[in-house]
Amino acid sequence: MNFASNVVGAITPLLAISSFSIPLLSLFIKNKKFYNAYALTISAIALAMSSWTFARLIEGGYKPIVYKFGGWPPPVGIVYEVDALNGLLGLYASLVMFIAFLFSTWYSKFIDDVTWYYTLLLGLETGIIGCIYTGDVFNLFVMLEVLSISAYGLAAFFTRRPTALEAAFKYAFIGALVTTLYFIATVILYSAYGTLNMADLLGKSTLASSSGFSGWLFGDVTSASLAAIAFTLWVFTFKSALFPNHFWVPDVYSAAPVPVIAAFSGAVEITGVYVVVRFMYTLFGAESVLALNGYRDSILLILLILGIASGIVGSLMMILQKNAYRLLGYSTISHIGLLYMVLSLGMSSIPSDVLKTALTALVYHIVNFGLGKVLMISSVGLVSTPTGERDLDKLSGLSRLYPIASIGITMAVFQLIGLIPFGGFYSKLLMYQAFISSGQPMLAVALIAISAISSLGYLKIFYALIFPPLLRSSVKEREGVVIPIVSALAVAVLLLGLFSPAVSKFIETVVENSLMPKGVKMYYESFIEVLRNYTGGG
Amino acid sequence: MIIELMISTLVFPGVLFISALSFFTEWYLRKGVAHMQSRMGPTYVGPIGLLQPFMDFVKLLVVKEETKQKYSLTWLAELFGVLGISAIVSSLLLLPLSPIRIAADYDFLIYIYLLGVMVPIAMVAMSLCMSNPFVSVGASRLLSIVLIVEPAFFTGMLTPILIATHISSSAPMFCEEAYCKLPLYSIFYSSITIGSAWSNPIYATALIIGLAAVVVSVQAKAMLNPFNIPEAEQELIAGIKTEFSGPLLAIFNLLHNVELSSSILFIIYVFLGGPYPFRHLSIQGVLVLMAKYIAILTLVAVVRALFGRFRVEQGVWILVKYSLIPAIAAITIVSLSNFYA
Amino acid sequence: MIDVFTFLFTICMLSIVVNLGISLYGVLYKPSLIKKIISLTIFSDSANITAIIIGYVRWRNPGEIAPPVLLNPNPTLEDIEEFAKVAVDPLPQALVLTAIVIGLAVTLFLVFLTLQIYRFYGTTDVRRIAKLKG
Amino acid sequence: MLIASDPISASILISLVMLYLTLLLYIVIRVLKPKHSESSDESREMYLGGEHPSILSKPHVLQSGLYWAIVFRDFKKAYRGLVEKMHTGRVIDWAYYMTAWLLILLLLAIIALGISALV
Repeated sequence: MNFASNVVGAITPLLAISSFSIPLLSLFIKNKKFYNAYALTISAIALAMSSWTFARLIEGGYKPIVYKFGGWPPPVGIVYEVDALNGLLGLYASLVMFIAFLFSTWYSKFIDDVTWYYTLLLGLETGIIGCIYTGDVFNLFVMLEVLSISAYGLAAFFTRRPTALEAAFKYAFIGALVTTLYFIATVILYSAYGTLNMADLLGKSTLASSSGFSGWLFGDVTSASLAAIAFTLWVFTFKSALFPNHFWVPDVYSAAPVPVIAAFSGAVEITGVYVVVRFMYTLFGAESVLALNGYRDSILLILLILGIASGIVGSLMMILQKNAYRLLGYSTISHIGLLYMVLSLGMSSIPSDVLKTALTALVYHIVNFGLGKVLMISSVGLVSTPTGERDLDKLSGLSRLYPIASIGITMAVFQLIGLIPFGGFYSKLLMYQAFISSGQPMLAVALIAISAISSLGYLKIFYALIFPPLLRSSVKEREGVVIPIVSALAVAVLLLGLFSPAVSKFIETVVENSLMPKGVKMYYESFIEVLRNYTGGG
Repeated sequence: MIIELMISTLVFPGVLFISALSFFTEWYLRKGVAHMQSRMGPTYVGPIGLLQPFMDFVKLLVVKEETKQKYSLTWLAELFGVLGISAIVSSLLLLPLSPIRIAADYDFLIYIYLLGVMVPIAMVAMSLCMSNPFVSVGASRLLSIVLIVEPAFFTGMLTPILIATHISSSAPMFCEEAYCKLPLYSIFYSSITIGSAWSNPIYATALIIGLAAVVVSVQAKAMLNPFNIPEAEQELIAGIKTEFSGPLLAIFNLLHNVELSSSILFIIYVFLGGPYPFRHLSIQGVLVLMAKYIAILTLVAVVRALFGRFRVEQGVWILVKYSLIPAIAAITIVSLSNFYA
Repeated sequence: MIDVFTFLFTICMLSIVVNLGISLYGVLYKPSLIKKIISLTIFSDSANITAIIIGYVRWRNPGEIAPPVLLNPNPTLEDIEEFAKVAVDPLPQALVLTAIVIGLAVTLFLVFLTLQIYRFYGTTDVRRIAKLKG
Repeated sequence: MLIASDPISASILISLVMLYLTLLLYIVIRVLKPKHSESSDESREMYLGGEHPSILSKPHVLQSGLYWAIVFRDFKKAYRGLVEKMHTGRVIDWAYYMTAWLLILLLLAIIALGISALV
């Protein structure tokens, strides 16, 4: 158990140190292959560590693993607390990042300066894993900044392309504003609760009774929680690209390097969704002060409406796009909308078994959507990168040169539309179940409308890349490592569907042990246990 | 059991049955429309031309030569066509008609994804395998219709399923012994309980509205008049069928007809309770089933004969008006009445 | 009657909130990139000041506030207790330090981006930097 | 005979049936198909109502024209709003929507607090 917690604590420092040592190494070593191997090894180690952590978690009956940084006990020092949801998403995110690094070893042929690229990409992974594993609200802010700065840098990686600069500045300006707002939110939380630890906040927000207007914003638990959650939600809906805060996504996608796009849609936006789930279900659950006067319910209702709007706007805009990656950006927005639709079924009027189905659908769809998207981006990247074109019209028919890309795109389209028997269908099936059994059939109608509209957008990629005859003679680049990536992911999305009884049962256990009352209790209890060990068993 | 399943999906209610039904459907539609327009319709093969569609199919499949063009991917088009047909045939396992039945909670979603998503995608992909600008135009027209039809069809079909589930959970007297353990929200459950819902005036209103919406959307899904924009038989050059010839055309026609007849079958079971008020495997039951099938088919034929073709944007808005909005209205009535009951 | 301390504190808080609002407006609605950067620094500084003020634990009796200095080089337990009563909360200061460092990095990055954008677009007016749309 | 189970296993069963049927029918069609589909030069051209394919610059519609009818006819108004009001590419236009969402969140918080102050 102790060793397991040390592994949890070691992942982010390892990533951060190896990221920052690349500029130093670049003084001595100029060989591209070295950096490819170096970054790949580091991310493989991170993947191994996070999967080992998750295996320990299953072994220990999903009892959360707590790591104390510097040996300081929880409310005083920073802790990482990994419960079932954390552990699964950490494993998933490091898997996605590993695939991005693997793809980068092929992609690095087409970029000049590989050292800064890998520095930033490792920094991005540090931020993502840190945000997911952390058990401390302020450490979340620090990790969010690590993530964001790497993300801005990667968005502006092609500094000679005006569109990349424009996208990066739009993202970075609002991003900087948004993270500062989150800083204010943590300060407000600290002023009221006197703690920054998530488990401690969970306990205090559930126990605390409102003391009226004693401290007005500073000191009063209720008003502070309300203000803090308002800011936090705005911040993380920006990070996860929910409807009114989604504008940066297509811009960044249309100009960033291809593996970065995969990392963005597979991991960065999912991190945002994860934090919202953590705040709405663990920190400020149905019994916390946030439920005062139906505030939590009304916020969830608004998230639901925004989720529908996000799905519809994203899929409508997909139809319009000319740039392949911009189209995929809008498809991410539409899927994020679906995730928010199921995420927000935690209103007090909805029975808890429906909520369990909904949250299972959420986690399942995160995995399905992420892997399908990474598959899609790497297949399209294989076709588009050698030509340097991103315009669908100019790419037409090119995937006839690369049969593996055609297979990958086909599988990814089927996965993202949700055809039987691909994984995407089963998570949508769970969503429909949740919507219909919650007594809101109109939500199911909205879901099928979103699916119908977005299938038009996906067919556009299909139509542009696979069907038209190849007219222009074009040089074929060697596929190299992309073949194993695409084939493994294609098999994975099919297996996610064919083994969905087992997968969905497993995810249901994860949800039960993390987001449902039982899991939340476990999250709090392991915090208390660590505290007791420190104070000497009292 | 696996062998039974394999045979059943081939014979009844599998490929052979649904193909035969679809040939009959095509003959009936052609004959009916011709009758209404004072024409002859099919006459040559079989008694009153009954075997004409079948012979057309065989001729295209076996005798006619396939013309290949430089850019086409014929094998892929055939594969997509066959995939569409087998999606429809395997969805028939959800009906009470089938000797081997699959019923599960929410299985109508499987049906919707098989028929509403898989089949249009198969059709579009099939046509896009043939490179031709006119085909692409036809495909995009089909897609813009699918955009509206799919939610409308889903919403319409959801109406009886919600009603059936609500009836059984609120009034157990409808729950006959043998059926009590059956999964809710399933096509099977809806088909055995929906008959009793027609006596309730509120439910009957919702069902009628929903039925109308679904019939209109089936009309559009099957690309019959007035929604034959994507097919554009008369204009020939701007439809999705333009480049098909020989076996490929046969497969496409079969896919199209099978889709129409299986949609009608599902409508009969989900909305009208199949052989209700009689039981399956009784003579009256079979007769009632056939009568209902003919009735719905006649409705489709009448609509087809009455209207001319719409332009694309007209068609889409007509669909919104007469299919999507009524379907949503129906489902709203049901949810409201369930809420206040 | 309201005491002077609370009155001043309220004014201070209000002005910070107003400052936050104005700089938020500046970041989002001012067209010039340079002005946006300036507003952003104002915004993060206001946030930092909020954090510092939180550390002063305002609801303590104002008369007790004295410079938080430990006079005894080898403090006893009582000394530390006495110290804890008058000292400010150190945590928000640590938070602010972190935030300032991060803010520096972000501002530098934004200045670099602005310079590069000016080179390519010849303007720093965001209304004219709109190649990516639709 | 009735197989009642959860929808997930049901759909997996159905997809297996679908796979089996697809393979079977595909083989049947391949066998039934006339073998002698040797094509002449004439048949290798596209069907363009009698025109020669040389009248086309490309043998297919560009993907940007694929949904022309949807974008410029059927949902013209919706797209005009989405493109000209919302996704203009100008940060200032985005800010209206983003601040509106922030204001909604804050307003809700104030209302919730106000109710608790009154009650």
